[in-house]
Amino acid sequence: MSNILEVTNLTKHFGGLTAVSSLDLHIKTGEILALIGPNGAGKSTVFNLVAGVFAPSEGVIKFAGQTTHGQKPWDLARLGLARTFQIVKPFGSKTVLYNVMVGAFLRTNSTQKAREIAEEVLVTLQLDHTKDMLAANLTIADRKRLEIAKALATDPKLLLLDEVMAGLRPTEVDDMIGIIRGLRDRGVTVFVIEHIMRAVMALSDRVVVIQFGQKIAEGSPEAVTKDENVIKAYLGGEYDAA
Amino acid sequence: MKNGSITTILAGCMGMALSAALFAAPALAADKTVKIGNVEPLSGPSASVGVQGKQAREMAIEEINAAGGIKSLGGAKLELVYADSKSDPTVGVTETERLINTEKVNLLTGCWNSAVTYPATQVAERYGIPFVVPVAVRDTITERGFKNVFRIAAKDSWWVRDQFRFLKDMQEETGVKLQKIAFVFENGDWGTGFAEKWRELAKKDGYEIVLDEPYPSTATDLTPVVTKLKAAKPDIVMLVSNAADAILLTNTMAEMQVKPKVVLASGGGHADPKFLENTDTNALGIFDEVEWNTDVNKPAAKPANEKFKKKYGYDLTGESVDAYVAMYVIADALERAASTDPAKIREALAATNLTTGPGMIVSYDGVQFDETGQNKNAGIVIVQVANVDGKPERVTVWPKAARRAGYVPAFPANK
Amino acid sequence: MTAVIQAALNGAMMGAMYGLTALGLTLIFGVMKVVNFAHGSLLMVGMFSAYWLIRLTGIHPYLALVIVPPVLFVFGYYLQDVVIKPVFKAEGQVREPLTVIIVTTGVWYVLDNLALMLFGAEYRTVRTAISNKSFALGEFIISIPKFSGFVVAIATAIGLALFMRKTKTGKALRATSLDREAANLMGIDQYRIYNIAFGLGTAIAGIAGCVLIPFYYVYPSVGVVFDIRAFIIVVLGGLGSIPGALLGGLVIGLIESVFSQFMASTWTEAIIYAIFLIILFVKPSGFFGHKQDW
Amino acid sequence: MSRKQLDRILLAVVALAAFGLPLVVTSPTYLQILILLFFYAYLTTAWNLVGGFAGVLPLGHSVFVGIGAYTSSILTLQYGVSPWIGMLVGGAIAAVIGVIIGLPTFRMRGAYFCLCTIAFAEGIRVMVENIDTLGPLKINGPRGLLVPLLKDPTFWDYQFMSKLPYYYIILVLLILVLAFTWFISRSKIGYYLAAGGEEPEAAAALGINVANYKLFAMALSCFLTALAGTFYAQLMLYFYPKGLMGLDLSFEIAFIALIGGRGTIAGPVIGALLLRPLNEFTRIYLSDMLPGLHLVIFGLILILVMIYLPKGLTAPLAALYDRLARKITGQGAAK
Repeated sequence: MSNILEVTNLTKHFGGLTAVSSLDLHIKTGEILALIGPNGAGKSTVFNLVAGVFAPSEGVIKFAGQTTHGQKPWDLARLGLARTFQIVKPFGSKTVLYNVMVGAFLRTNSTQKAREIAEEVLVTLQLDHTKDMLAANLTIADRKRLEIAKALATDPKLLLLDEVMAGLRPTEVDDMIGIIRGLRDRGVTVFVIEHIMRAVMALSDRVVVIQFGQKIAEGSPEAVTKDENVIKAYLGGEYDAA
Repeated sequence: MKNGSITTILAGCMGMALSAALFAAPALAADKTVKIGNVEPLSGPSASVGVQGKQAREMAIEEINAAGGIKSLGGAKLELVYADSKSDPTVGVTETERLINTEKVNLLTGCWNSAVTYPATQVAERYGIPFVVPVAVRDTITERGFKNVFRIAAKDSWWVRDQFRFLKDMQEETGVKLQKIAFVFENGDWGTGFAEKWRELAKKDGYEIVLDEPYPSTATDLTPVVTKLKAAKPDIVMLVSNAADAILLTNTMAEMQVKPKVVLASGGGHADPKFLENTDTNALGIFDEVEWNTDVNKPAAKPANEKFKKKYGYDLTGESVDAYVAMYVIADALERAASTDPAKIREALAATNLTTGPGMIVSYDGVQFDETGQNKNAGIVIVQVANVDGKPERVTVWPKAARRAGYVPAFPANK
Repeated sequence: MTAVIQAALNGAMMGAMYGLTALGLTLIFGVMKVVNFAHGSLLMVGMFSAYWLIRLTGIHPYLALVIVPPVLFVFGYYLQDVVIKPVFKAEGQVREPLTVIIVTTGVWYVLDNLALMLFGAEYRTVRTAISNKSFALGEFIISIPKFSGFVVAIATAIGLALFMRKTKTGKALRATSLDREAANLMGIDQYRIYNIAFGLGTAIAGIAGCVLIPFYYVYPSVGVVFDIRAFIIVVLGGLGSIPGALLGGLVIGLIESVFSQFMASTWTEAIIYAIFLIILFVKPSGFFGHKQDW
Repeated sequence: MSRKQLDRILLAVVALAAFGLPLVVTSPTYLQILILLFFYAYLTTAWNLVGGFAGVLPLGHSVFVGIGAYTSSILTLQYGVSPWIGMLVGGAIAAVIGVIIGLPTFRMRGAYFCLCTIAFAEGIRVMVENIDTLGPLKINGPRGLLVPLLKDPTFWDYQFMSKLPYYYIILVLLILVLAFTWFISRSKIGYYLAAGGEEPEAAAALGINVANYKLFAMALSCFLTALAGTFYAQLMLYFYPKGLMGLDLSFEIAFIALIGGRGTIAGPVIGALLLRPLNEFTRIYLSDMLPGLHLVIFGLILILVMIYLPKGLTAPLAALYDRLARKITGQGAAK
């Protein structure tokens, strides 16, 4: 299988600060890859670079065989790259169905068709009972799902999920793991940033660990958690924070 | 009326259905009165002038009615109906329509602002209702071939013409030769209109224009203009200003010690009753062109002014005198028309030749309209702010025939 | 050249006072993230307060500076508490609640027209001990009321900046302006801070009223004239920035005064807009604004 | 009877009533008030495309009214072009200028955008006031333009002796712009505008080029606004920069939208229905009692509506209609 995403030598400076430095990364089509690392490691910056929010200072990002340099988020969405936000961003004054239809419109101009797509996606995410509610009135767990539903409605090839488990109760985390697995079964490649290690272990085929914007480990979840560098990074990070 | 109006407002708020019912309600027809609709700025930026005109009208109407009303109509009384234009043309049109259709006025007067007078007179022309314009000086108001528009005041080309006549006369009289001239004017309809004609005449009379400066009438600070004026060193400064900027300009000139030989203003802000109160000695020496002044040489003028001052607490102004006269012109026309039919009133107005009577407190000889509806006798006077009995006062100086006895104009005002 | 320097001196003095009129606006925006369209009306209230105080008691305008601002503070404090707060509460945690902007516009209509009902439309000036006085600086003439206005404006800006840095209330104001939710979590009562910010903004309008009245006139809609200028100044300086307001004011004052020596003063108005827009294209956050504010 | 049927019947009744109103309201005064009411409702609906659906608060729309009025009038006065044609030219120019304004300002957020539109509008107004002639075009500076009153105008002149044609022109324009808005709001463009207005980053991630959609909305809105400018010029036959392009008009448009309900289709109409008569009647009946009282009342209503109905009047009215409709259709089903 080919790589849907290939990142080589990715570097991003903000003023004098280097958030990401010479990062190499790839995701195989159909894979679930997790990106982990301590707070401030540059994970979200990697997402933003891949999704086209920022332009990289150096390096190349190839998505589905195409160099994405200079492409804006909406261009990439059209190519089949969808994402969620760490801090969820629902269209709060609109209904859940409306929210998902916005995503669905990417692949159709017909309102009727968009509604059909959205309703189907809502069923997939077990959100169909909330479809007439205002997005602002959803529970945290449902908001996280809505975030995924909107992204999924754009019919993506690659889905970037930014901490969709954060703030969920253990049972909700289990549900979410199930949902994400289901996505993969639908043929969507998934790239997650996650803090909850239980979810990372359960979900991912492969894990990439970064610290200070640099990759320090890569491999199967089991291998990575035994890696000395990783252990030091996490513990050291905590000491630093304290 | 009070309760009625509140109900109407509530009804208005309730939406179209109720409004529609209300719209259809016929206005009460009034017998034995002639209704005069007046569109005036009663709120908004020109409210103070609007109120002056309103008070002058009221005084005239009281006098006319007390003297027995319109005798040829069986002693019919005149009734004034007011509408507030807010100085806004859109509102002016709506209100003119309302006065004509709902209030069923027999004729109209107004609107002070040229900007409101244009469209309002157009409405009147369409309905064939005579419209007497006391003030609103833009030439074009009577130059559109309208049959129903009559203007009492001089038009702006005449104002400018007389300003230059005054300058010429005074230079001849005193032997002072003035060469350099500066124009400073508000950049509205009125100021730019004057400036256009100033340039023409200044060129014709051989003046050297050293400054030609429009300023926004909402300016918070006129020091830049005054600084420029100071650098240009003109002999004569010609001004067109509204109320607030006239005060600011005069005080700033005093503060910056700018003292041109002659300052000649064009009424408006400089003629406002509040002007002297707010500038005091800083205004001394300023010449101002106005339709009227308290010391004008007419027998009826003095008592009329005293009566007005007693009633409202300030002197009659040019604007208010025109409004006052307009009422007498209307009464005269109605008397001769002996009818409330607009067409007949229009004919009577066109034939006006009013030279006597209590209304004739104007500085000129009488009211007579030319074929465009312009009062062909309309004239103006020029006054100077002078120290009379230790207080700044406006003294008529030109035309020479109208000059206050014993007063020698300070020309130039500053050496 | 003399005229240009004279114009620059005058422009700087007027500019500082424009900055003063914008100071309250920028403070209120900084803390509340609301463009206060009633700001000009508050200035009008300040000017009328100074006018009546001086007119009725004949006190020196410098003395009015001690009396008017505290009164205006109380007025602003309760205006926000009674009228604006309820809308804020209804809008919840929206970052820039538009309904609040509209409420301030309503306040503007009410205040301006109440003044019209009470005082009439006429222009009023009051002669004070310093009106129309000037002193010579070489060949240049410096107006005393404007010069004192200049000094007061700068002193107010410095005073406000110190207040924001040194006092506990000032720090709470700054914390709220940086992050409303975080400030809430730290136990700062958001709405009390809003009351204080609004009160302070109004008090500054009162100061501006006191320095304007010795040489300017007052009428019910006088605020509109200063309002639009103040909007431009705060955007130029960076919404929420105190030095920005002062600098923006100075820039506008200088442009207005110096440019009009070379062109009709009606055009300087257009030039101000043009420069404003150019700066927005180049540096949208203004001189001192933070990037996250736009 | 289904809900859809009920909606349709009601809509037809309202439209019919609007067309039939001049049969009842024969007085040109009230006709004029109604014309202005529709005029404002139209302007606000056009504004709503940007101010409502695209989620920003532009406060300088009067400039586009001015552009419309100036373009068609200059073309008529100097080149004898029918205002009907001039109207479209004015619309096109307004759309272009709207896009030019939008390019830098749509990058900005909230307050900045709001203040920048004010600055743009005031800047353009000041320019117009300072320009007497622009090449061959007579702008006439602050004095504005006077459209001559014709003795026997034809339809082609866009000038009529009676108020009735003006009434029907603005009514048709209003209905068209409402239908257009309805169509937009239910299409992809409407969804995209709303999404971009509410959460621009999230919208971008879903494939929406937010700035482009806003520019598109701005161009449309400005085009439609300018058409009303021509209508105004032909109705009043006189206009000048301060009156037509000033901030008062821009603010009033925004007020009507906010009080009626921003981003809703009925909002502008409901807002105009409340504010316009209120404006006219308070002025007529209160302004000579105490000058300013009517505007105090206006301001108070603004404040009260914002405190108690921050989403505008449409939401509670819609809820009320919903309840009534449910009752009616429910009864229908029972039969």
